[in-house]
Amino acid sequence: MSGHHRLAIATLAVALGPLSALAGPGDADGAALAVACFSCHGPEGRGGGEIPALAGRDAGEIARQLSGYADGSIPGTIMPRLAPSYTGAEVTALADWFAEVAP
Amino acid sequence: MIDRRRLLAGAGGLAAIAVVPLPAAATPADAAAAITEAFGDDRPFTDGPIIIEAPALAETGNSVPITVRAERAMDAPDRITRMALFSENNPRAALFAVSFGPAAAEAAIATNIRLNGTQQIICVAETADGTLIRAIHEIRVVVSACTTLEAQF
Amino acid sequence: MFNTRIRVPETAAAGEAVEIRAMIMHPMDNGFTYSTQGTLIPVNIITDFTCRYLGEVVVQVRLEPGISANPIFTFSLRATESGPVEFEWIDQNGDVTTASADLTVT
Amino acid sequence: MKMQRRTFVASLAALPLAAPALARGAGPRVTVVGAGYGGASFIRTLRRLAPEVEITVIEQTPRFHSCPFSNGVIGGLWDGDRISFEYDGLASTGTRWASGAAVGFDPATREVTLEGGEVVTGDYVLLSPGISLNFAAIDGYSPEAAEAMPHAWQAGSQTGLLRRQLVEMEDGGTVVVAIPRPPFRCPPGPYERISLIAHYLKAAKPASKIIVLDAQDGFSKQGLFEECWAALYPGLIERIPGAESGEVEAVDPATMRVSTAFDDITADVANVIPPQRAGALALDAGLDGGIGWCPVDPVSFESTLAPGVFIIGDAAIMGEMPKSGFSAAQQGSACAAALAARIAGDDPAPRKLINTCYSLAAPDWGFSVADVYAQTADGIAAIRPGGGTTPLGADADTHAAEARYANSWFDTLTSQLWG
Repeated sequence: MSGHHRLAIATLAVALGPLSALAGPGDADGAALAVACFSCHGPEGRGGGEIPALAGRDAGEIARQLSGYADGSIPGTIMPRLAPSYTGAEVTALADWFAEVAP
Repeated sequence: MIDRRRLLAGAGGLAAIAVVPLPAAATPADAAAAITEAFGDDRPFTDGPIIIEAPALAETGNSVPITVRAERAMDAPDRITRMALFSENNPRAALFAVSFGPAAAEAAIATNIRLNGTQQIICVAETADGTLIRAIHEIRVVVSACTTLEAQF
Repeated sequence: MFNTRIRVPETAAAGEAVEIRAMIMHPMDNGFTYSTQGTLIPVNIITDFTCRYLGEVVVQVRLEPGISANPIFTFSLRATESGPVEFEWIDQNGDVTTASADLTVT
Repeated sequence: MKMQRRTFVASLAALPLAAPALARGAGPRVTVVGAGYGGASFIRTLRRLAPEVEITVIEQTPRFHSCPFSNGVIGGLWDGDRISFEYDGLASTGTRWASGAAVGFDPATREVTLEGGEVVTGDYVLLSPGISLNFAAIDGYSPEAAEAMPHAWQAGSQTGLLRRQLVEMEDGGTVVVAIPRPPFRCPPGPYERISLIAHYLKAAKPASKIIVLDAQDGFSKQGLFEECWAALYPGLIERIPGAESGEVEAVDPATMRVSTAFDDITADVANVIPPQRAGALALDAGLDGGIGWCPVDPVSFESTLAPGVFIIGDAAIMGEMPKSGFSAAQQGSACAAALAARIAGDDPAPRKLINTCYSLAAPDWGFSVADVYAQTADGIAAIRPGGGTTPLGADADTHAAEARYANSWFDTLTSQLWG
């Protein structure tokens, strides 16, 4: 794949995020929040080796998983420590953003 | 070798550094009062050859290296006989005081001090002929959460 | 008595400024920390430190709780003739800890 | 401070129209010094958010050598190729790649002088210069002495040198690791290194020992490291902490002597990590304000001393965020977003940043500290409750999982930045 194609795809994916965040509840910016997740979950959340992909997954499923980490009902290694630091609106915005990215 | 006692001390040490409600920190006025208590208030401060060597920035306040030094000969009539160090932001303003006797090669001493955050450190020195010299040094204390250490006071 | 560590050179030339180090293993509890059981640890500090050379004072230090655990002091004495360098620490209860080393002046 | 969503959306909406690379040259000029974790992340993100910007990159090394995962090279878990990356992938994103290292920077004019004499000017400058080593803080230590007593705290030839010395050391040897007072790059890094050297010695040279001369009293992830050392490396590691005068004050490379206030130790291999400060370019330009590390605005990362100059990564004071590659990459993308907002005439919006700092204490024994940080006008602070380290007493499966995640994180992030 050429660099130009890669850029175009990345652009599309990023462009979708804020639009969906606009429609979501609260004032959270899903795109801005999601960038912080790419280091482990891969570019646009498309996955990174052992660390699962988030792109294109059901928004409700992502949100339930994050909420479960936050309240301790879902066990894990890193995520139970990170998830409690996000508000409900931020969790929804993140879930909506990743759900819209093409896997 | 790493012995059990040291291991336990290491692990327990972290737990012991819990969040502690600090008493009211000293203020510049408290430091001034402590200086008056130590040296009286009848003499003005003059500038003089007192040097405070300390890092400009420290990551924890638990142990900050500091050297106070007078660049003046020990056989001069205005040699330094006494130095005291004060904090403007610790629970107690006084840190330590040192007298230099006839066997000292120079009026200089180094130790490690505790600092409750960013603040000015004040050194007051007294000469054999009774004048007071003051020097001030600002130390910035930053605490990185990654070290998992809290300043210990 | 607490454990101490001192560093005094074995020999020095007459007139030389000799660097001296002295440390005492003491927690210097400053009264603001809690034990693992949640109880406040009371103030427990070394209050005085003195170094003498040939019986004369080199430095005499008054310590406050703002001195870090295991207080260490570095300073210098003027070598004149062979003799003992003596160290004395006193804690807040008046208990005394001592150490000494011989300095040979050539 | 208002949200910049409007701008963000506007700039993104313009993207599909701007055929890649075609619109470039019309926008502001941004000079980037340093293409490590911070700089590379900044370039990638800014290219995406503000494609009209003209980016000139100045990088002193021909290849990137990652400090994260360099301890694995030293411990023999993998070879140096794993931490070495070409800049080609980054350069092909439409950046201009200046030739040679930066030797001077004028914050007032934002002019960077290269070693060949060329002067690069920009409307904005991003400095991600990393650290410089304060050799003078240890008597007898110097860049020359580091050829005998490597620091290996800037990855590359020093990493390979320390590895070779360990391989060539005879069984029964003494390895000294000297750790400076903080702040320094990668707070748990020295202890990960000790662990992986112990892993190597235990298998290859079991009569050897490691003496840790530590200026620090407590340290990052201390309980987690000590738990592993007691389980895997009993009797191999002796540590003298700062409170027992573990700080190294002097070295003699001719006799391999390492000295603290009270002890002189003769080493077979001496890894002397000196105290550190911001990268030389930032220091020489006075951007540290005399305190060794650069103060920046916690939201935009703009220097508080020089408008138009942005500083990220290890060189800057980032509040509670540690000096790590992970942090630098997060700061790089947040800084790029802040600059894109600035260029669009908007205020930067505060973000949430993550640091997940993995350590390997053995190939299959990993643990981490993970925190989310809020950017506020007062500084960057970890959000509580939440965050923290792997719990003490975690089982082998947890440690193995964290080791796998550490490997995944490294490969994922490095391929995003330099791939």
